[in-house]
Amino acid sequence: MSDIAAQPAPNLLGNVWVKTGLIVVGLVAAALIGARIDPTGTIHNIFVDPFNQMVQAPDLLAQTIWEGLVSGVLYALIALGFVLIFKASGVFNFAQGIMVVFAALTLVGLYEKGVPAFLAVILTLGVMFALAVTIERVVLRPLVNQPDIILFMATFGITYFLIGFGEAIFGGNPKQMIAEQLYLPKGAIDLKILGGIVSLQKIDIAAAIIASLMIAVLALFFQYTRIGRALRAVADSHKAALSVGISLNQIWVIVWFTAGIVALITGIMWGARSDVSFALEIVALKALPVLILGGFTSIPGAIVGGLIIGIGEKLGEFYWGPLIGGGIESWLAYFIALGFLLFRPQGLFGDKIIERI
Amino acid sequence: MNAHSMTVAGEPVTHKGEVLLSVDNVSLRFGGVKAISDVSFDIRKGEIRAIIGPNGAGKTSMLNCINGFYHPQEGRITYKGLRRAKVRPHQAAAAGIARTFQNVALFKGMSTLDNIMTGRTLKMRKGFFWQALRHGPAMDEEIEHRKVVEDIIDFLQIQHIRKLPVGKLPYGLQKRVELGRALAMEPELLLLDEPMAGMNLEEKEDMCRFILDVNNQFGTTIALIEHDMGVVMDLSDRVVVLEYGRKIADGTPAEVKADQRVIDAYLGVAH
Amino acid sequence: MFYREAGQYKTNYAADMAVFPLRQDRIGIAVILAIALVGIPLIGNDFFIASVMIPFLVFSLAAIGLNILTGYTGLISLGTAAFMGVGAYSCYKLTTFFPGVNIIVLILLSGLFSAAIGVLFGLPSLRIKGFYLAVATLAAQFFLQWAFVRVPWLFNYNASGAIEVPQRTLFGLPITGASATPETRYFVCLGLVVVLTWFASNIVHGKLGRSWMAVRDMDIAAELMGIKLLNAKLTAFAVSSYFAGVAGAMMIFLWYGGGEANDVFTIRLSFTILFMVIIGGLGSLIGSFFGAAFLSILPTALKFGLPALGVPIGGATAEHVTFMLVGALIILFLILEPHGLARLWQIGKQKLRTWPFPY
Amino acid sequence: MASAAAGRADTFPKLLLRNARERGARVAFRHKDLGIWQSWTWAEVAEQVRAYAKGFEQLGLKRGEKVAIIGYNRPRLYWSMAAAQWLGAIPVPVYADSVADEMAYVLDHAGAVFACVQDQEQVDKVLSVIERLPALRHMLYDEPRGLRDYDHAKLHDIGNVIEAGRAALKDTTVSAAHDREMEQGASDDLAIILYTSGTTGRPKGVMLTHFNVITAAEIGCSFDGLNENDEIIAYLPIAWVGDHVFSYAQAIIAGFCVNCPEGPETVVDDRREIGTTYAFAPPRVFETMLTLTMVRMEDAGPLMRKVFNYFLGVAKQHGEKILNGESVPLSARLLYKLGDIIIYAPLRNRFGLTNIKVGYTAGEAIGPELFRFYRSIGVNLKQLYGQTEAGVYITMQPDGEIKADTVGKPAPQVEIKIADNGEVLYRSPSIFRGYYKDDEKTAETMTEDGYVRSGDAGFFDESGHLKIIDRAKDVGKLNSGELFPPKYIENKLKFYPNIKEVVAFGQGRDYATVALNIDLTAVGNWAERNNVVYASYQELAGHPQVYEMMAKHVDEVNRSLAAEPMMGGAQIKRFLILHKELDADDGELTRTQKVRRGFIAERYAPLVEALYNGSTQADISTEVTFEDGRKGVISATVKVADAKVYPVSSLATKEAA
Repeated sequence: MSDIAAQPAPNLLGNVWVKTGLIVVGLVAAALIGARIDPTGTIHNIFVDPFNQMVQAPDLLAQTIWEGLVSGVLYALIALGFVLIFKASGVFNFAQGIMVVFAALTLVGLYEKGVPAFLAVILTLGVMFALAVTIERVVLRPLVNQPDIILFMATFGITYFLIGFGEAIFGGNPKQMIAEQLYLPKGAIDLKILGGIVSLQKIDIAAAIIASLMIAVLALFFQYTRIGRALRAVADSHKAALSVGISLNQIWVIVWFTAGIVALITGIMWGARSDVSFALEIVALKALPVLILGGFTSIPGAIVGGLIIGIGEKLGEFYWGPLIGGGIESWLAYFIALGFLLFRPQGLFGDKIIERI
Repeated sequence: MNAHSMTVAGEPVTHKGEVLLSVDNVSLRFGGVKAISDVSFDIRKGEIRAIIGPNGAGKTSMLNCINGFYHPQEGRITYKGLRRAKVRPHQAAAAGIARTFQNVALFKGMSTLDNIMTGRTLKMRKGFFWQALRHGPAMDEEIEHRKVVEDIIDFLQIQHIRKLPVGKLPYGLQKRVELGRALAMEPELLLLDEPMAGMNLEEKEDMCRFILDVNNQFGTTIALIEHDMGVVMDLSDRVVVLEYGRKIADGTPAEVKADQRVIDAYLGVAH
Repeated sequence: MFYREAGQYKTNYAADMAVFPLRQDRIGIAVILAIALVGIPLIGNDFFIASVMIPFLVFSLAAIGLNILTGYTGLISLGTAAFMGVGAYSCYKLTTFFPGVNIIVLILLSGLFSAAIGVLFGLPSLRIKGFYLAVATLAAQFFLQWAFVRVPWLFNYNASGAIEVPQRTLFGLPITGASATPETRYFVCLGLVVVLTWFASNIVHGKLGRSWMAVRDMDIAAELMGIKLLNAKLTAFAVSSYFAGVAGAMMIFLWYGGGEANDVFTIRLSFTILFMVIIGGLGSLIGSFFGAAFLSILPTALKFGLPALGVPIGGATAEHVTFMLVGALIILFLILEPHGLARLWQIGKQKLRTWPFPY
Repeated sequence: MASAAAGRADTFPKLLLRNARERGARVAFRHKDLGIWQSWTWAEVAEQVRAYAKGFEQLGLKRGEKVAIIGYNRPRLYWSMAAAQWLGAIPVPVYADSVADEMAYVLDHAGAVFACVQDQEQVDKVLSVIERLPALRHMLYDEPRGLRDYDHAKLHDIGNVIEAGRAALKDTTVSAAHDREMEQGASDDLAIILYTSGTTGRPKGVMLTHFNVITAAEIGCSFDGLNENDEIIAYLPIAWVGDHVFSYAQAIIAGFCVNCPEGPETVVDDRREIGTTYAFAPPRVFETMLTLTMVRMEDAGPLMRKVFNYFLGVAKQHGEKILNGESVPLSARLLYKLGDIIIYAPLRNRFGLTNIKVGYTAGEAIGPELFRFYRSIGVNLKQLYGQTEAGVYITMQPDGEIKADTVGKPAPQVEIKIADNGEVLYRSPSIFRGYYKDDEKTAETMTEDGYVRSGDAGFFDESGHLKIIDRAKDVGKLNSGELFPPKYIENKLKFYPNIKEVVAFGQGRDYATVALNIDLTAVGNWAERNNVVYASYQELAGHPQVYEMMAKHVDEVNRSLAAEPMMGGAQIKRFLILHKELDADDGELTRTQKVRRGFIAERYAPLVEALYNGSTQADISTEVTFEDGRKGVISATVKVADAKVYPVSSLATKEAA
């Protein structure tokens, strides 16, 4: 098959340009930094000082890495929702972030209405199922065979609708997650290591464990159940899925419902660490660089990407952030992802992009 | 009037002889798969050179190497006496190599006219400022190139589809528009990848006529891949035959036709 | 049915290549311009002009900018708001440095800065395609948004952290600042939008526009035509960001009149403008206007229209309902006409041209 | 003529120069080429033609020699005619689609020494028969494409010829001599030889002088008030007299603009772009337009269709009267106005007839429904009756006196008389000088008193309008001695959409009868709407309800025949519907879809027998050829029906009253 084949040569000219771009970006960053701090100490402050700090206070480093790890797990969970849907239906589901918020709000809202905590969880799952069915009926089915960008935009529509719907029902105020009622642990474990104290929140440990469990369950589900195999088949070819005896519509419902479950769990975990509010929506956007890094179609990619992004941005914020005024967490993740992307345009675990002629 | 005085002159005026492009010992691999191995041939100025061979013989890959889409791991491609290190497709275009594709690669969202106009891009020089005004020099330039494009439209007899979006045109016409787009570049070397694939007999005849006219009227050198052996024998001056990425024959249509290896390769395929 | 094409023949290429070759279309455009220039200032009250027309014009310009990138060149961007912000802050700095220069000139110049930033963030587009690129543009959005807050030099170290729009005049009339009337601001916006739209139309109908569309439709073939992909993509980023930048400067200086600018250029604004482009129609300038009109007027209409219809609705609820409706309408639109309002317009026009025949 | 002072412009080159003087800056020719309408003013055309003529002269063209013109309508081919006329040579336009053999005959017969052709295709065609054309000295072509490698010793690009002529004319003495050469032309010189494609035998060359053509053209110009503001689209064969008079002679005389379309497939679009004010089209063009309209409207929404049909009804009722300037109630006038805004004007726009001042149809009979449709939506469509030998005009329809079933009154300066056998004879200043190199035929055609035998049979109705019934030689007689015009009867029936083909019998019989073919599409549609079930053409054709329908049509035709003088005897007494469609593959039709009456009478002898022996049905079996070439036999029992015959006198008088 030589008529259709991959482009073998790396994009040399592109690399030159890209590198120039990187240098220019660096220069701009340096200029911004230069505006803030004493120019004489810049190089030292960027390239030497942070590493000095790391070595001198390993406990702080460990603490930072742990925090990065935990937020990385949560990023990974959101990204997982994206990947599930993208793999099975090719839809880039922008609404995954808002589904997290919506699930958490529903849970809390139901509890506030007097529903017992665990019943509320079950009812929320019901709501997420209803949501999946509705989306399949109202949005996906009429838009079948449309270009990707149209489906992408449709998920924007879902996002807007859910924001309005959620706020109209539950109000816009931040709410407290019912962590205790769900028997999630509170408090912290203080580890005396590396010449200092590293404090691990129990909820974080729980989050990490639950996330790992869920990933394991999902893996088993995909590997050993009929539906799971069908889902994997549909990622390869729609016809193959049909031959397993499951309609495309059913698969969509299942996938969106699965993504809903993931969203609920993510919502609980995240909500337990901070408030349940629509601010989470912006945090959910963090899953996007994770996706870039891990590739849109890879579950391990989502996990590894999540961890890299989580740890990377915490380290960056803690050690370099203060140099340029702090708050760099909001964009650092994207730059990390962008950096990776320049060398692997298809992501760390993504399918290789093949140029055809 | 004497009956012979107005008949067609026997042989058209040609400058065949000078080598325009030579391919020397070229090999191309994709990972471990060898698409082309150690192929050499040349294309002479003004000739119609056919590249034939069974499916998967590496014909399209060869064209892709010539216009810089692929870069062979071994061997040399010399164009107009210049050996080219890794050439990008747009550089090949600037050097006068145009190309059509096996599966029509038109700009689907644009009209026939605009598609062919894109072929003129390299020849248009007016800057951004004048383009933004679309008056004065930029408009003059647009008009100047429009005239060239209209000549091509006239030549290919596609006046009636001038302003229609190409996406909805019948396949045969799309192929013609694609040829027009390539011609708009006023190429010295025109690479045609199966220009007659999927056409009915009448469309094929038209396309043959266009190819001959292009070669004859503009003196354009043409390298073409084609499956229809009848067409190849009629059109081409010389034929190179590939099989499994190797060259198995090279010569005039008559020579190639008589070659035992070619007969073997085409057994059951030959027309 | 209003089209009488008989007798409209072209004897030269300039006429044949005109953007509006049909007389009836030219008349239509003239009528719309006349309404915008005379009708609206005459009939519209201050509220209508300040809260409906000016936002519409600003959004239209931003949508044209994004449409050049997404609709014409096929590159998705989620960073439009940030590029608008660059325009706004550049304009602010320029007014500080060159207080004597006319504000309109400065607004137009400020677009150049966002064009430069746009090119910078456009560089990855050569390697990255599709959704990956969309996410990459988020880097621009969040980085720039952060910079607007964290680099006090940008807002002249104001305690409020906001842009303070100074009063500037044109022919003695105040056009920016507190004393500028909605009408004067409207006229300035209208002038800028008309001129820039004309430029955009010229560009997309010329060599550059064709190169962009070629890259969008089939980038490999475009390259083999001699189009340099990087050049085409970067010019698209530059022109797109220029339009966004000017729109951003207009937004702050001619619409908001200053204030908490760093809250304005958020990711949500980027999304809104992307919606405008999609709903309006990818690859259509007129669609950008339709999209902007639809999405900028809809919330206002809901907010003020529903109570007027007797639907009791509070301020907060109104906002929620607006969100839901916008979301639902987006989905509805995508289902009914994925090619946007521009396609509907085109179909309508075609219908009128072939009237009474259906095709 | 306005230029009487400068000596009467009595030849086309002189008229051309007059136009260059009087309206030099007005556009004379347009040609859609390379995407736009390339234009030439009268001054430019005159200059081109003058240089072209010089170029001709340099190539050795002499007064009185013949120049063949072959190709589609192109400005430079029209200029070739003018340039030849400049030197006193005679242009001979040839049908571009004629096969090489036909072309060879015409070129050889005319003794053409030059051939001006459009493109490679025509060059090749002439070259293929070159050994039969000993007189041909040079060939000139308009489009150089593909001709680069041809031997150019005797082959020239028209552009180069004009260039060479122009260069030679730079010398003032040469230039003056060249103009004197043109001035020598006289109105009695031959202007053109038009070969008519006679139905039988070889084409005959109709010789027309400048005086003939100018007179004919002036008749038309003054009749319809044509002037320099008019626009015409030239798309009919240049060898046809109509095109020569409309697109060449009248354009030069009235000074209006001739627009040459890009190609045959773009005529409709090009006509719309130009918005012609003066148009000519044979009935089939109008028919195709209407059919397309109806087909497209089938796909329109139900509301649109309703509105459309409603307003077409309004137009049918009042449109023609309004166009004719008759009195119509105000309400109807308003309704029509409304219809004009939403239906008629857009329709005219789609047809490209928005600016139409007058349109003509001729050549064959046009269906009254079709004719009225165009008039009712405000298109001033008229019929004319003409012949090459007459320099086209014989009769025309004056404004306000339009009837669908006549071809109008004698054109100005034309005298007409009807011979005893019904043949139409005419005489006018524009009639031809004879057939080229065929005095025998000329003598056959011309009477001693200067009338030309048209070969058509016809009669004047009570209002003085001429009706053409058939070729004179085809009009037969019944045993009663009354006229039996088979084609006339057949056409009357064929105008019904339900009827596809008709064969009339009656020659040497006691009365007239017809055999019909129903139109499967139209009647099939009707059947679907009325729940009539059928499996085949044969079954549908034999259906009693279909017979009823046909009986109604026949009855109507009989009434109309009874109302006409001389035709009443030819009413249809009996008819039948054939069990199979007449087919060219079975030899029943000619390849041009004309019925072969004699052959059919033989083939279906049992049926014809039944038509005359009073039986109500007859068995028939015929051999047929299927589409794939197989042969088979179809047998059937065909019913024969009677039709009512009306008394001639009563109806005729009633109608006249």
